[in-house]
Amino acid sequence: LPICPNGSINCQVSLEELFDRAVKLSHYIHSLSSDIFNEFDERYAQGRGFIAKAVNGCHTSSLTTPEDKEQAQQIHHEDLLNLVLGVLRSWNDPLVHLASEVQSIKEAPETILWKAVEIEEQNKRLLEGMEKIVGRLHSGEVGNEIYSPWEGLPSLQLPDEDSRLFAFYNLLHCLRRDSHKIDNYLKLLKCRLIHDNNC
Amino acid sequence: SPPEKPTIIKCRSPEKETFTCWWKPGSNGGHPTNHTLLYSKEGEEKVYECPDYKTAGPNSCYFDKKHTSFWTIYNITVRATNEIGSNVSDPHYVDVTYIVQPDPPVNITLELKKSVNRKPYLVLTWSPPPLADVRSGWLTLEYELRLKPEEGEEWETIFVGQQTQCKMFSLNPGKRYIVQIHCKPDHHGSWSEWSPEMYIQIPTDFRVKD
Amino acid sequence: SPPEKPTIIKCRSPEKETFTCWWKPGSNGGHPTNHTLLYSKEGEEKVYECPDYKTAGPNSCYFDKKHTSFWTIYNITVRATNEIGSNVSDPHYVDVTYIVQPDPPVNITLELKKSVNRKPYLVLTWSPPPLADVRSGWLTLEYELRLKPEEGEEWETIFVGQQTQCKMFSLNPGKRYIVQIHCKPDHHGSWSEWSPEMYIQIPTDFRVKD
Repeated sequence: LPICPNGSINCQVSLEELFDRAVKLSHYIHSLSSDIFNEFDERYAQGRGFIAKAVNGCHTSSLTTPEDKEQAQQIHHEDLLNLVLGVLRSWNDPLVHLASEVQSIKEAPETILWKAVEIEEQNKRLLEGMEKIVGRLHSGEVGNEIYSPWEGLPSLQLPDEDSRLFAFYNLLHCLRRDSHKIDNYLKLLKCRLIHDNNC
Repeated sequence: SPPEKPTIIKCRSPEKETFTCWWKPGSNGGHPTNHTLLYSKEGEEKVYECPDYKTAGPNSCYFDKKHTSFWTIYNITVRATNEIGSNVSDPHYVDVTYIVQPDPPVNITLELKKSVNRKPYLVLTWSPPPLADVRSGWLTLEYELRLKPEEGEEWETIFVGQQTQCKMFSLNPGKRYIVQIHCKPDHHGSWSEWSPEMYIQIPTDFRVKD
Repeated sequence: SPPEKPTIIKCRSPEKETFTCWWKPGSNGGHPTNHTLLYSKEGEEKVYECPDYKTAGPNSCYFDKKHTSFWTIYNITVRATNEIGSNVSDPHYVDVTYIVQPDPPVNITLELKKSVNRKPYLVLTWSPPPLADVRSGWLTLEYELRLKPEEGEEWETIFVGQQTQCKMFSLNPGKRYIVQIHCKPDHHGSWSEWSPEMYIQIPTDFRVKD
């Protein structure tokens, strides 16, 4: 595929390519998020009953996101794209702190440390891509209104180890969940907008 | 005596749209016992009863699309009751996202072909299980195939990602191979059963040229 | 005279995270000449200068992670300037996804084995290049191997998809083979260099029993 044959004016990455890269990145971010959750769960959460406490503890639970195929297919693509943008933005701040605070966990394995940093970087990269996609699809200004603040930093620094570990567990549980939503919604949007629901 | 507490043994979603849970009753304490499945959903106080005890057979509860939500934790218990008293199972926490086990792939074809420079190879093609809606992108499946010479011991397994076809070059001339394929959702859930065994005879001239 | 216009000869990303461009200066018109690499991104008026002329050696510009975006097309030019005047190269358009050329695979092993029914075969295994291995979910690689008898003319090339091992059955007894492997990203980008040549002597009793 020649890049910008004879220097044409509107030489840009196609919408299909943008979606391909966004889906590949969201898939990768979710794989990392699953791995880091599983590693943390195996190493620090066994037998502490964290799952029962982690119910309804995500800072993004205020964002109404589709919970089944029908809802996801009925929502207009602009609204779903804005939701994805909103969830991604809501994770910028916690991921910055996760990458730094995770260093303080006792004997945290190198793989957890590296993944926390990698997820933070790739999440920013995906946000850049999503803003580009939304900019391409929406004629108007990219809406900034969807955002859910995170106030969890103090709980990652609690002196009591059990409480602090639960705070990490809950954050990683929510990251796994939200990154899976983003990956799933982007795959849906790609099939809808690029492949006319015929993936 | 009151019935023993039942045990929830498995929950499964075949296509990431509905799911079913099964339980194993304990002893009925010598009295006719009935079972009630109750569940609550993350972020809600309300407790619901199983919407459908029939569709999936005895000791089961079937949740149709309307009753199935993703990325949310179901807290499920089963209560056994007889005239003496009742007993409740341990709670079973389920996020349907993680219990998807698809049916095996279908329409598997095996075909021996010769490439441009007359090099023979085997082409396998297959389709996703009918129940799975991969077209909309709601469910994305990955595939893995395994093959071995008929009398061989060791399976050779090949992960092929999301493709629905695969070319095999390095096969043993003159051998009869068994081939099977299975699939799994792209992130969470478990592998389907293997597809039924298929056989292919590799001709003796299936040789790599000098 | 002013310097001749330089030519941008290549841009390459080894792991879809950073990239480097190289240029070839034209004649310097008899005067000391320096070069400036300038770039703009699709849809933006702003022009930036090369962030790092050092890391990748002379006549090069290295774009680290912070300066590498793969959501956009870069429009790159190089300007040569001496005391008489300056000259600008033709624009070079770069989409990072298309210039990914990984390093060759590593840790290649060749092993002669005997199958259950005493039939010998060759097993090759290898690992992805270290730079790509770290982010295996981000950069998916496909492999192709080639082999030929030492004194043979023609290479036999076999595409093995994403596997990192391969069984070779039909090799000729008594021959000494040369084997190499290279890899490429599963979508866009180009094949790596071939791995260094490896040799394997096929024993004379390596007969394919009928």
